[in-house]
Amino acid sequence: MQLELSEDDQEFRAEMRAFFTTEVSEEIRRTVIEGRELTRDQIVEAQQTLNAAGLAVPHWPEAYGGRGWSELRRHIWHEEMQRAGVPTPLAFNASMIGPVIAHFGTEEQKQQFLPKTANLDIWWSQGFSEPDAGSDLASLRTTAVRDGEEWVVNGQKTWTTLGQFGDWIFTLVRTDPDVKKQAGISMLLIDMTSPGLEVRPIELIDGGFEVNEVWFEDVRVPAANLVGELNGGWTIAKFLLGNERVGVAPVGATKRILARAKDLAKETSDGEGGTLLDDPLVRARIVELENELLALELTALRVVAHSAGGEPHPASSVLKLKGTELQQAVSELMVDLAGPASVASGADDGSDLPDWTRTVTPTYLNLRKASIYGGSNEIQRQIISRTILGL
Amino acid sequence: MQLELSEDDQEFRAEMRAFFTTEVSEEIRRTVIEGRELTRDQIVEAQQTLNAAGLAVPHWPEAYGGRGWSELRRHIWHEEMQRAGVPTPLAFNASMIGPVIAHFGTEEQKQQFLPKTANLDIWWSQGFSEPDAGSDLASLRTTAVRDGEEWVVNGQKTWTTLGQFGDWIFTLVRTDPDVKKQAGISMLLIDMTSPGLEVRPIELIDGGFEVNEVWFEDVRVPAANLVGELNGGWTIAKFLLGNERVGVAPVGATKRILARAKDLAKETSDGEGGTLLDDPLVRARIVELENELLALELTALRVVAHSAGGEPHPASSVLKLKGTELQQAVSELMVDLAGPASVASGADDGSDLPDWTRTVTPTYLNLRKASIYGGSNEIQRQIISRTILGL
Amino acid sequence: MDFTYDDEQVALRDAVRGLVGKAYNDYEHRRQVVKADPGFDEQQWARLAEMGVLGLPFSEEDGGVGAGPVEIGIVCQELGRTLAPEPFLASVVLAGGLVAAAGTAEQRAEVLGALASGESVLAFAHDEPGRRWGASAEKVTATQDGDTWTLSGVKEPVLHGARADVLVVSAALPDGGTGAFLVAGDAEGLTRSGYATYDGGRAARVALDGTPGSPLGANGQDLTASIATVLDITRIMAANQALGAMQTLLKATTDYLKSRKQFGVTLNTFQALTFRAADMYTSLELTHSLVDWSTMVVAAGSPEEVAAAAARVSLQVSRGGRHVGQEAIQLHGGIAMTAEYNVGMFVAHLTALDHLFGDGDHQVRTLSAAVSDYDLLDPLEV
Amino acid sequence: MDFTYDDEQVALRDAVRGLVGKAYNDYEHRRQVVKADPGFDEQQWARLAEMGVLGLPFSEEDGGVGAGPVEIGIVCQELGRTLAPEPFLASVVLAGGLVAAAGTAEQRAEVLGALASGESVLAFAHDEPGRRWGASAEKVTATQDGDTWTLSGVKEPVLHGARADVLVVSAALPDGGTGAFLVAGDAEGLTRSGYATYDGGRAARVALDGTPGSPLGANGQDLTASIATVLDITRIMAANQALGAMQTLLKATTDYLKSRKQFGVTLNTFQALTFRAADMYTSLELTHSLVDWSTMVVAAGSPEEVAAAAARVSLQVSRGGRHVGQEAIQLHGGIAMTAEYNVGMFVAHLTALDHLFGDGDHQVRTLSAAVSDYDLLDPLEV
Repeated sequence: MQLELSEDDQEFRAEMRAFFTTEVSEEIRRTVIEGRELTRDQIVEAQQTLNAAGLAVPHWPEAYGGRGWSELRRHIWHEEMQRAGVPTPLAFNASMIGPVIAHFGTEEQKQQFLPKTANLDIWWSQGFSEPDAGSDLASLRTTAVRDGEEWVVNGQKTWTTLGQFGDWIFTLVRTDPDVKKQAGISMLLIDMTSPGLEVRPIELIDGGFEVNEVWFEDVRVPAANLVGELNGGWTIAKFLLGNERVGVAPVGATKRILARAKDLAKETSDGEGGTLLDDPLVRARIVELENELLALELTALRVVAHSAGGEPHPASSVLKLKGTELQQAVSELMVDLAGPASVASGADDGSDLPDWTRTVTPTYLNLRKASIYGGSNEIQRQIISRTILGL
Repeated sequence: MQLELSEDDQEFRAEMRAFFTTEVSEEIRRTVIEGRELTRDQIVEAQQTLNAAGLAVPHWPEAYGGRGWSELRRHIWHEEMQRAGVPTPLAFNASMIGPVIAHFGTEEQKQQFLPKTANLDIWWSQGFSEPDAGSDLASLRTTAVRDGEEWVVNGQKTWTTLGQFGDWIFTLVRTDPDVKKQAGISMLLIDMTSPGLEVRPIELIDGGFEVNEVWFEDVRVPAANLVGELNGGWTIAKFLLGNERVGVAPVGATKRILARAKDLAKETSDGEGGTLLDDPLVRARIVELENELLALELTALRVVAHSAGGEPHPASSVLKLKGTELQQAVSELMVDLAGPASVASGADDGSDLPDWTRTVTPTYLNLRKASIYGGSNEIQRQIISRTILGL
Repeated sequence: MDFTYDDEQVALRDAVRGLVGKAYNDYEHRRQVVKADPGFDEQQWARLAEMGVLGLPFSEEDGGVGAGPVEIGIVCQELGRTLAPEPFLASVVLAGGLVAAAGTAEQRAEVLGALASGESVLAFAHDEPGRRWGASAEKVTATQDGDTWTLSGVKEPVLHGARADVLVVSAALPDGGTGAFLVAGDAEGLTRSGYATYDGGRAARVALDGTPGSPLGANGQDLTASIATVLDITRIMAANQALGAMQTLLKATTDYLKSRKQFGVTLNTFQALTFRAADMYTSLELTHSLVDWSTMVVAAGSPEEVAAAAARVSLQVSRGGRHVGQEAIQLHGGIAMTAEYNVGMFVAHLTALDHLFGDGDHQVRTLSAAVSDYDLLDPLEV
Repeated sequence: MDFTYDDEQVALRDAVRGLVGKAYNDYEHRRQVVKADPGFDEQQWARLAEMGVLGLPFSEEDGGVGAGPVEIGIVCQELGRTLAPEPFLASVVLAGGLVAAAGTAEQRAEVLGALASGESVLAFAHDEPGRRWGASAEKVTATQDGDTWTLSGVKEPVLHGARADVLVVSAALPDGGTGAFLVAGDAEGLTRSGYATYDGGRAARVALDGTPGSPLGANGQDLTASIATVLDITRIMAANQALGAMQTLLKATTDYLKSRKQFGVTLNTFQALTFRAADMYTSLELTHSLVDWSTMVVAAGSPEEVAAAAARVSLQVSRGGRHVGQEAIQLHGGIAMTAEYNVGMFVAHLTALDHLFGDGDHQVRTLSAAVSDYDLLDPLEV
């Protein structure tokens, strides 16, 4: 056991930190740090800046832009990005469909999609969840029926995050209704400009529109857009969701926000001549959160050290579970620091209340999703109790 | 809705307070207040003092010593007793078997047992739990087989609290092994001096011996000692456990201990020139506990106001659940206040550490039972979710 | 000691429940109403006036009904159960409450009469940027010139400050202390910028620049104590409103668990979920008890006792409301994240109530200051 | 950055696990051992000495092995897994650690040599009635007369203070500061009253009345800083020990859930229970991470960094240990309340470790003082 990074890794870390804090648009990073919303263009710009430097998809196979880094380096890369306020590469592209195509795709698919996926020339959406399925993903009902050299897709997906920006959507469809539910699923890549495909925004409780329904009505998809084997979609989905879980603990970003909370607490009057950071209860709350985040970050490092060859360490469920809880707890702290000003979420620039207080509650409300999406925390507890504890 | 007690009830309360704080042995009350263990004789003395004044079994039918009080007065009586450090009448007698005999017993049983039960001339033990049953009480295996005018009892009970002091034991036995498990159970009253009955103490994790195993080997019990109907024991058990739950939130006692914790915090140096009660975190912890206890006490008052005719209000499960959690949390606070001195639990009177610090951890450990015995908190959650919420 | 409603209180509850429920049991209707300014339904406001609800707390001489805190609490609970957006709490309980407590007979008759009849919406402009939950004003100052007073400074956020016909504005007095002033909505030097709050409510920045106002009560009177007590009563009524919202959340959650299928069975098959619903119920019942108690303290207690009760119930509502709200969303899953479904907005409203008048940690601070002054709490000795 | 043991460390772990497990995997044997004084097995102590465990932290010149904190942590974890009662933490890590840190070469060779060989049990008499978890002494004072020092006052509780052959006693120095003194078990004016602690351990009241002692290190040297650092290292090693105990608790709980039947099925059928076991696992893993990290900080960090790491790991062990311990009992039910079953005693031991060196709230206080001195924590920049 040894705490220090090797000299090489230290150097690597310094390089990453330098790149992220000097080469990525400061305007974009400030937007992230202050918790404001990024435009589609900003997200694309950031990923293209990374991709140009070979930093968008380092975990892909080297033939398609990967770097062959150790798990530790991937972790350092990811943490430093979050710490600097650099938007991490779009997960749908970089963590989900990219690795899937690289692993399961045909040579044609790889050529057609991987470079554009890495560079966010194609914005991918995820077509997994359905209204009546929830955590029971395999009970999906969207169907694809073969008609000549095409699939005809009908059905509805939901919770499609940022679907309004999507160019293509990777979609789980039922291709065999007559077998056990997991056995009749396939994955199709679908051009979102296809006739019959409609994206309908869903307003969320924070007033934003980041998720969507995607409706398919006789959408025709070329047979060549099937990924992997026919009826092999469940295997691909598990591969993809396993990858999703690894990177899901937003430790670096949460740390950055907690550090910002301290700054803001130091700037905010307690109304009695001091600042909020003078208050022992505020300090105690920060101390507890910092300590839990530290424990989580170290757990991520331990998991990283034990992960081999893409198989997620079973303890990665701990990262998701605790990571989202802490993300939510820090967002709740921010609301409490803002105090009565936090209700003025709709104020405009003429307001006398600090800018940051406007976004804290919508963010808090929005982040309730963190423990629901991407495998709810109940699913994570089930994975832990079954897979790890054998219960 | 109205907050004030009626003048009559105020007067009643003043009477109770005066009686408990002047008529019950101060030595006994101090022992309770300081968290030390009572002797059998002290428990008997206290109950006999109460009984002489008609205050041991006020909730029994008036023919057997009951007072016909309102639920509110019973509540006041109970709270004032706890607040004054008066040991509440032995639950096995006053809350369990007494009401059962009064309700289900024959006239002979009433005459034979009730006066002595009220006066603690008979010390009752409870023979319900068995080693392999746990929360699944109805799966009990102790059998009673009829032989002429006697029942022959074989089997084993466990978790028999204060069984070492017991004169008689009310016992659930299986009298019909061939029917659904609840349907074949009866209740017998068994003299603990009967041949073949053996009490074996169980050491608990606090080093004390308050619970016991009770073994029955061909113990012969007169047929007249059957309570209620043959194979009607499950109905009696439910009646008894319902009564048990009502009085189970030890609000008054927990309040008294929390008030004592404040006094002790004020006496205890923080090692840096102040006292523990100067510490904002200690104060905050006390405030949160006080507030929850207040909410619980008020809930008990609301439940009391809505209880009718012995049927427990469904929300009484809330009292058990939250009451035991708070009792445990206050005991944990006491350990933390004692600090490093708390480890010296085995010190004798020559110790330089404050007396009270010696008992706090054994008490904390002992009270882990509170959420297990008497219908575990999991059982309470099940009652709430099924009975109240219909889930 | 009695925790039950009398017949009249039950009748009031049923009447309000009927009126409010007719409008807002349909959550989509509530969504539409809060989308447009003024963020509530003026006709519904008029119906509440007709029913006598808007004059409930005020004496008959002042044009009201002279009801007690239990009745006001009943109204707040019913509004909370459906998230009715009408500004009863901000306008009647808070702003009206201060006028009733501190106004002259003439002011009371005029201002409260118009409020009770639904003619006039009142707002209390008190919060100031950079200050938190106190009873005094500092950043808006009052200046006297002969018989006239003018006010300058910024109040924000002011609940329903843009819509209000009359504002009650707290201000630092020249000789110290905090006074309150009645300011007409069209007074000169008054600039109001209204906006929506995340729970569908409305607030505003209210800027005063030499704006004329007439002093509430005696000329130049320090009203800090009155403001403090009215804020405490508002906290207790906000707790009633929160209780109503929490009840709806638990009901929605248990209904959902019973009806929603996953993995081929309804969710109430999963014990890990039903036990969490049981814990929600526990939080709700404990909250209910403190809400009822604190409401009764308003009738029976001294200002100090009301202040302590307000802090206690706010602490419980903050802890319990977060627990129930967060669990309601989690046990629902994704659907509760959507604006179309009501659960998220109930949680948003609980969050707003929590922060408008002092959150749980703030109440712990307040109560901590006094924790060594008594040995044990006795809820009946108020 | 590496969280894995090398081959030698694995070998050490397996060897200690073998030796300790052979004695104490049978919990009934542990019960019997701790019933009689000195509360541990002298033969087992000798076996640990033979294996080189008792000299692990000390340099070879001092009669030890010169191993690092990771190795010491491994031993503590293994002792914690079975609640082995031998006083490795109190005698070797704490008392021996102070002699190693502050003693003269001669003292080190003599005292640590005897400790490492198992000839002599050492205790650190430092805690004083009325004081909490500090590094300085106040109530025991040292007086110099010519070349001799005498000590007076009371130390309590002193872990293994009655059995110890040699005591290291901290004392207030005449000119301020805190020194430490070696006191023979049979020194005059020394009164020791030993007793059992609730976890089967041993402690004592140690009264000194003009008792002669020889100063540790240079004559009259202020050792406050050394004591502080040795206490911090002890906190980290206690955390290792607690981790071992927590691992056993989780294992016992999951085994029980899989085997115990209720209502005709095994307990792992009840999702409400298995989810709580999952939360225990989460607490355990987070604790494991901080324990490994803090152990590595001992090797890599400055005294200030070790102090911060000790506070952090103690905070996590306090929170996580209570969670895991309380849930282990609750998920077992009644059987875990009995002294015959091991779970309750593991919880008792966690409780003792929590309070011996500073509980969670105390660590929060310590860490709160510095929370505004940095922006974010970086575990790799120590």
